[in-house]
Amino acid sequence: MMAPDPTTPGGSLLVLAILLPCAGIILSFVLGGRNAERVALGLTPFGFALACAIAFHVASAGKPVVYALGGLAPPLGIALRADGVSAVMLVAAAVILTAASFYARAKFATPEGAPESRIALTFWIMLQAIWAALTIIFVGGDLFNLYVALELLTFAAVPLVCIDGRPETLAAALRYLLFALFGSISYLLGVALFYGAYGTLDIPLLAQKVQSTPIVWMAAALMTGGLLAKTALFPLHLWLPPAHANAPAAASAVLSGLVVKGSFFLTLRLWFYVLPALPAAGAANILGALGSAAIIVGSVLALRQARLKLLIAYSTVAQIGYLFLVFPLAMGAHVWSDIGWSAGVMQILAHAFAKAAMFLSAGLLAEALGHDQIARLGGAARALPMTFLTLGLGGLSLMGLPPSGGFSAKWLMLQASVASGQWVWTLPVLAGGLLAAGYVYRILTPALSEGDIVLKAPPKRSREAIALGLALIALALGFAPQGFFDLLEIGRPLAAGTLR
Amino acid sequence: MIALVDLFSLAAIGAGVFFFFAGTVGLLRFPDSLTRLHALAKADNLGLGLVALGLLPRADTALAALKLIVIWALVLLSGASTAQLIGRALRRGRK
Amino acid sequence: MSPWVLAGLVGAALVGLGLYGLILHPHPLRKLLAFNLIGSGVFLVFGIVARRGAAAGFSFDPIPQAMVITGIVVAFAASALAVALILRLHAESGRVTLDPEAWTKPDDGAAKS
Amino acid sequence: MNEPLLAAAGLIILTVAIGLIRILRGPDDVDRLMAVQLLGTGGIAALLLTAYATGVPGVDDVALGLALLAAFATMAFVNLLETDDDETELGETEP
Amino acid sequence: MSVLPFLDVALALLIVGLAVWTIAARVLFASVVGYVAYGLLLALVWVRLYAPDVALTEAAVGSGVTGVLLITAGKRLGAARAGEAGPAPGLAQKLFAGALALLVAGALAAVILILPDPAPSLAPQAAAAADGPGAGLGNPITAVLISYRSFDTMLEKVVLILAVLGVWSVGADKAWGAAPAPLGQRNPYGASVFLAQMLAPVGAVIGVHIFWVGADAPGGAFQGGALLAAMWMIAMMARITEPPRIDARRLRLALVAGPAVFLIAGLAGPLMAGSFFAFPHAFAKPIILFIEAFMLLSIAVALPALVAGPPSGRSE
Repeated sequence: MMAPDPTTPGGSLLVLAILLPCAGIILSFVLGGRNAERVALGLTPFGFALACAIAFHVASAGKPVVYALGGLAPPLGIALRADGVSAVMLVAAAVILTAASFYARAKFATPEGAPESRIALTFWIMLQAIWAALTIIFVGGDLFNLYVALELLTFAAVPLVCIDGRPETLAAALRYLLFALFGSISYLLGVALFYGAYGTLDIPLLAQKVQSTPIVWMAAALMTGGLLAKTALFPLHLWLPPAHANAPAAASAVLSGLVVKGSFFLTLRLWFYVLPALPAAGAANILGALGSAAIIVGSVLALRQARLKLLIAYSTVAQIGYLFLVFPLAMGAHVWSDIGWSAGVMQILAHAFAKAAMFLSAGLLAEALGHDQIARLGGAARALPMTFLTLGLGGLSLMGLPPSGGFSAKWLMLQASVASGQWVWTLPVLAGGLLAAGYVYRILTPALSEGDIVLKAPPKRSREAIALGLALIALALGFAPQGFFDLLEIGRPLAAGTLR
Repeated sequence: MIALVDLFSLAAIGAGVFFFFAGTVGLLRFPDSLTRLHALAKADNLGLGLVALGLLPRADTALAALKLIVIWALVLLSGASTAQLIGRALRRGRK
Repeated sequence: MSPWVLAGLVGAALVGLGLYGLILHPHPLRKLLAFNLIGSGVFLVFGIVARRGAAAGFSFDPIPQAMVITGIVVAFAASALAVALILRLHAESGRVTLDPEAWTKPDDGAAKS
Repeated sequence: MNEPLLAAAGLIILTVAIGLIRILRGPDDVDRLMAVQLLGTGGIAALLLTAYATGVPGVDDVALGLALLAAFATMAFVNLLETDDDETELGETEP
Repeated sequence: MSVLPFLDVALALLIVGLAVWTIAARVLFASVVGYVAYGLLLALVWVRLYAPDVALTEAAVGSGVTGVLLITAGKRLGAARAGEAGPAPGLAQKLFAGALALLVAGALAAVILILPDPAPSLAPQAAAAADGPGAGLGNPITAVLISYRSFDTMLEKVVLILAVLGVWSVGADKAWGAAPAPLGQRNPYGASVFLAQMLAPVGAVIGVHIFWVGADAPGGAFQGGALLAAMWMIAMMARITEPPRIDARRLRLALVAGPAVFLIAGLAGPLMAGSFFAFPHAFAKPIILFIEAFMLLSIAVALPALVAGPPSGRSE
């Protein structure tokens, strides 16, 4: 009756990687005050080490690392499963969250002897909650477990948006919450249909069973729709810019760089891992078309923003659009779909690092100048050279200029479009690059021009270095070796449940 | 013997249904909030009480019977208290 | 018509009604009510899936029912967070509108980081 | 003997459902709340009747829970009515 | 010909009717009251679906505590002007929303009607596992929640902590650490106090009873905890007790007790039974009841905290 326990060596690392931030949340909440910050910062090296250890295990074993919780094999129990993409995402999330944590100390630190403050406790606990939720999303193997993780992510992200308490941020947080709740409940309805049709929610078991029936299509449509609302794909993008632009810089970096990738990651899981057997070319083309529209609309709106943080937030809307080109470009088992897959993952990573770096820099800039009006940046580049270097390098990756992760991603996308004969997707990729160049120059041109700038306070070097470090990672991704792309293929089903 | 118990149940439950009906009519037809409150408070408590009474002989265990009585008592208590609360509130400020 | 079919149709109707209200109502509390309607519709779908899975001496499949219990508690937590946000927004600004345009002030450039 | 119980349950549900017209009509919030109170009591009665007719285990505990919560909403509501008088205490968190 | 189908149809029509009212009502508060009535009836539907556990949860959480939350919010916002939330939707918007809603509801209904027959079910596996690594519990739902899918349940408790913190974080900076505003008026009516004094002890007994039977019969930590939460809220409404300060160590310990004990038990799994979140068969039942007891506490504290809202500057 019972299936054998599928746990592999190293599997317990997955459980620990999830429980560590959960324990951190509980400890921070009980101890309170300055201890919340201590716990959050103290756990970052361990979280980072666990992510690296999982990645090492996956890479060296050449197959996914699995853990069956409670020793119960699916379908009755819940399994955790880390494959190549999970491993890469875990490490990327660990790096960005660690960077954001140390960057945020300047704003959210509790001085010795000071009483517990609202923003500090909220920030440090929610940051750990985002870490926990993303970890589950990257390694979760059960659709309902992933639903709980999605909710965890929502409850962590919403309070960060309105942490400064101004009415416009409260309105933005409320909008975000309503979109996110709609997204989760729609996802959950799809889960119910999957269970009703096949009696299991385990991803590999479902992949073996699914067939192209109306129930499956309905479930897929509901889950995808919900996830798109959470990922802010055009035309469901309206909540994102105000939410991301109003949060504190460290939170914006995490929200834009990582949190929207969580729901996108589940969209990938759904179509490439649960439903690889479906003839989904039509669905893939719809997603690709929406992505293309997002690239154009997001970029054009970014061009028109007067505030730097809003510009960067609209750029996220555009860059999310690129992610959805992965559906037409990597669907099915073709020679070119490997290229499309690599392109998609590379775009997630490049955007995550570049955007995090840019939001952190924008935060430094706003603190130093007291505003972030683009029109009043004249001369700012000379006053804040390192910050603008970071903005420029991040922008390089957004534009897709070599050498950068963004270049690799877009180059691979072009290759996959050409190789698959889907020429039409080259247009949004190229147009998006040009438009991105437009909005990046809109930031840099006034900044590089002459002008008198009065700094309220020069930014701390260490914080500038953190942002620069993230931008440099976005660049270094452009030099990723072949081994990196091989890692991404571990555990990726090609079609009808066949594992590579 | 069984039939007699059934008859008792039916009579009590039937009466209960009637009181629910009466309460509803009162709630709909009475002219103002205070009189409506009056109809509601009397009728639904008696209605539920009679239903519980009718079910009492059908309870398998003592615990099940006790639950029926507790349910009735709780609703009675709540009904009486809320009626007073609403009544006071109505008298104080028409809202 | 078996009860579960009926419950399933009710669930579908609730999802539709809730979706309509969620899109259309400008008031956030009305949107929240609509969301809760969708939620209970979705839970009903779980309920019929559970009821249909009656087997092996069980009159229901316990797994989907357990998921509904988890879901109800999470939905309540979400409602509480939303209500807190709405009340605070109302207290701070006297308005509850979600329209982003309404919140764009003539920009003084004083950005908070 | 089960059919009459179910019929009684159905009648009670229908009756209190008609009472729900008060929610539509109002005119005051209190009237609306009274309709809900009636629905709650009627719901408990119908629940008990179906429980005894169909024999689903654990239903009397559901009724017990509902009975316990019968006054819950009304109490919260009446509490709020008073805030019109003394805003100072139950106002929002802001001065 | 049985009466039951008519009962079901009447219930279904009523529920849909109330849902329509909730969406269509012009007055905000009328819509809220409609929703509360709707929640009550939903509990009856769950009984008809052979789900007394869910019915109890729906009655206590979905209708009871949510009802109080929404009534409070609705009453406070009720005075606000109708048009302030934004312009009323235009006809095109209405048509679009209506068409989309119809499409989704229709497709969903169609799909539900063609769910496979016989339905897939994990009930046999759950029954088999009850003798194995599972729990030996009479209530399969408790077994699912605390044993087979324990991981979900623990994470859901973490979600509750985040929700409480999220609600608190909406408050003002200077109020941080203080207690939320009282739930009742300054001078509660005698009837309120009397009711709370009578109801709360009885309710506490019933709540613990429902938790205790939950191992073998419908009930459990969720349902019992929700009832206890409601009783605490009633006591707070009558001003018999006040919402605790949010920096109170005891409050925070109670809030995290459930997930913390669950997490520790899960971590101890490899020592006890060879796997995270596994329990040794011989001691499964006592361990599960132990975990559930702390979950009961956390739920009983978290739900009122969520309703009570952010800390208020007034109650220093």
